[in-house]
Formats: sequence, C-alpha cells, structure tokens
Amino acid sequence: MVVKVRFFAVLKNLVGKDELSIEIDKETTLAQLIEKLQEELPVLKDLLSERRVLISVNQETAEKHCLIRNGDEVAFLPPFAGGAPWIRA
Amino acid sequence: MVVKVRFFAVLKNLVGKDELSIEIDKETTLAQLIEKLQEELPVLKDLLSERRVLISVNQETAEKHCLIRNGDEVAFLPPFAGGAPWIRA
Amino acid sequence: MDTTTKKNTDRIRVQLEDFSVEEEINKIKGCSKRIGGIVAFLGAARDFSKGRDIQKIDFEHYPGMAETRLTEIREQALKDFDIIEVTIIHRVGKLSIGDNIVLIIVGAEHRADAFKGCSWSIDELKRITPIWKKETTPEGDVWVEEHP
Amino acid sequence: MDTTTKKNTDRIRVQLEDFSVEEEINKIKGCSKRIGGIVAFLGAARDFSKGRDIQKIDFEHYPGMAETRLTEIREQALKDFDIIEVTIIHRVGKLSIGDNIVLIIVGAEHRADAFKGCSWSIDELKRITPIWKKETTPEGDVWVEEHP
Repeated sequence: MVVKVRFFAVLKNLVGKDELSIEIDKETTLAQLIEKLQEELPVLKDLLSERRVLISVNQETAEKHCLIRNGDEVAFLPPFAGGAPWIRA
Repeated sequence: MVVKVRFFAVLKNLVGKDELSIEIDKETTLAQLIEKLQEELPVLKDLLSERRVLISVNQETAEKHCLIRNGDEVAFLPPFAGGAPWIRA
Repeated sequence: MDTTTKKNTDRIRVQLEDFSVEEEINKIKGCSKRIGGIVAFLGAARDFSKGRDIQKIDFEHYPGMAETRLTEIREQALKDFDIIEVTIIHRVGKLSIGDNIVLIIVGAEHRADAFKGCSWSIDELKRITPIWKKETTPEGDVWVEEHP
Repeated sequence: MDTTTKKNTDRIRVQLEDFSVEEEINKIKGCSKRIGGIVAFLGAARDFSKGRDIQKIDFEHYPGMAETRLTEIREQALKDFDIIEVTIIHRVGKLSIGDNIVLIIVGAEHRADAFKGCSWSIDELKRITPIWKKETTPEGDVWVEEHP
C-alpha cells in the first residue's frame, strides 16, 4: 500500500520537503505510520515532540488508532495563521 | 421676538406647511410657545395629544420650561424611520 | 425644500447620491497602517411591501440636526471603542428596492472592536437621527417606522 | 507548488487575486430582495512588524481542505443564524501591507442576525482553516500566528 504524506508551512521548511510517498503494510494505523515516518525522517521525531502539529487524513482531522488505506493522503499541519487552539499530535 | 417653527415628515403633511414664523413675547417658555401655536393651528392640538412628537429647539432636544430666544428654531419631529423609543411631547 | 448638507468631515455625510462601499473602505484603510480589521454595515431598501404595492420610497431628514447627530455618534464611538476610524453615510431622497440607504464603516486594529463599534453605531443612528421614510402607494403616501 | 483551487460555489473562494468588496456585496444583494442588512468583515494586512523589517508576507493554504472548511463554515452559519446569504473569500500568495486578506459578507433581513453571523464566521475561519502566514525579513523567513 502506498500513502502520500504532505508537510505544510514551517513543517515543510523543517522537514526539507513538502511531499513524499511511503510504502506501508495493510492494517497500519495512523500511529504506526507516524512511527515509520519518524524512522525515515529523524527530524520529524523532534518536531512532533516539540511543536504543536495537527495530523489530517484525506483532509479531515484523524484519530491515531484509525487504519490507513491505500492511496490515503496524510498531512502534517502546524498552527494556522488565525491562531487556533492547538491539540498536540 | 420672532421664532421660526418647522414641521417634518408626517407632521408637515398634517399641519399643511413645513415652516412658519411666529411673534412671541420676551420670557416665553417652550410650553407657552406650544400653547400659542395650538391657538393659531388648531390641528396641532390633536396631533400633539394623539401622536408621539419630539420638539427640538435649535436642533437640540429641549425641555418645556426652557425660555425661547429671538431667532430660535423650534421643530416638531415625528418618530424617526429607525424606530426610536419615543417620548410624548 | 430641504437640501442635502455636508458637515465638516467627509466621514459624515447625508446625501442624495449613491455611495461606493469600496471607495469608502479604501479611505478608511488609507487612514492608518495599523488597521487590520474593517467592519461595514450596509442597509439596503428591501422589499418591505408586505402586500402593499409600493411605487417609491422617499427619505427626508432634518438638515443640520441629522449631520450633527451622526457626528456625535462617530465621536462617541471613537471614544468608547478601541477603533481607529468611522465613516457614516445616509442617503435621502427617492430610492428603489435594492438601493443602498446607509453605510457605516469602522476600522480597528482588531476585529472584535470593529464589530462592536459598528454595531453600536448603527443602533444609535436608528435611535437618534432625525430621518423619516415615506412610502408611496396607489392609496397615497404612508410615513413608516421600520426596524431593519 | 500548491495552486489555487475553486469550490463548487462562487461564494467560497481561496484565490491569489484581489477581490472587489463592492462586487461581492452586489452579488449578495442580488440573491434576495428580502436582504435589508449586510455586514462585511474585511481583514487587511496591517503594519504588524513591531520593529521587525518585513519585506513581504506570504499566505499558504492546504488546497481542498481550506475550501472545504470555508464551505462548512458557510453552511453552518446559514443553519445557525437567521441569515440569507454568506460569501467567504481568502487570498493566498504574496501580499503587501494594506492589501486585502479576507472578506466575509453576510446578508440578512435584519441587521442583528447579519452581525452575529459575520462575527461567528470570521472567528470560526481563524480557528479551523488551514492557512499559514510567512513573513520575509532580512534575517530570514518567519512563520507567524496572528490574532487580528
């Protein structure tokens, strides 16, 4: 299964890319995908622990235990310009 | 002493004129002026008892006991289009 | 016949002509680079006929007194709210349905203040400004109070 | 590079180009003759430098998701308030101080509803719409959160 991963705004600059594709196994949850991504992009580990980041799946806010499907789009969103109250990822 | 009297909107239609001049004695109060006007314009008596009318002197809301001076402009104002809370004259 | 008069400031106007919302907003924006939030209230002549056959609408004002009241509203708003600039324009004369009647624009650093100042100003305008509305119908003229 | 996308309705737009407040107000007025009160919120790029030397400002959005959120805000506002029409436009890309950023217009029969609907919509936009702002300074780029 292939998943598309996107980074926006400051995260795009810090990760050094705005988008990548990643192979995952079937029955992978969002939490497992994030773990796998952190192995491939060590910088992401620090970012997620130090910053407020919202993670969306197919442009909707997603729960960590949700299963990821083939072709899903997972995005890492820093706090919006409007100054939203932010939930730690 | 001469005072200018003005009628606006529906009052102008009911009185049949938008403006007139009236001779008054010195030391005339607004209340006395209104009485004198009602003698000259009998229709005004009914209007003031049946309708909500605001009376201004020189474009400011005025108290009935205030003295009128030579050249003053007294105006009879029906309720505004905005729907103001109205004080009976 | 009453004619339209202008006050000392271009920000307060009672006029026969229509106004441009865009132009007035740009004037407000031009006042200060600190303005980040602008709130505008536009009152338009809606189809308030409610079964009556209205041929035209006509606004009359007390020249001088109306402008004085609008000036007072503007000054009070600038004093009471954390806002930077206020424009108040009211049209008089004959209008048709859909026509602009009144415009209030408030510019502030922050939007909450702009909303409060604008909302207060239009409430106050309705309350204290000597402006009257006449509707012409086949049965004759009717002076109306409305609460838009 | 992300490009600007359009949603199913002309009332919701995320775009590079500037907009005309007057034109958008006229579209709202054209919807219904029942509209008597229109409230518009215009957010402009103010001089928020606070000592920093800002060379440009840049807005980025999540195409698709941003438009979806704005559409949801519009639909929720139409449901929750006694209003007739809502337009929401947000600009993205490079902007200068004084430039228009965001416009929300709400048309209603009565002004109190228009004020409430417009104020709620801009609060909600700020809260849930994936749009980010970058300031370019001589020391480099800074992604900022603001509360205008």
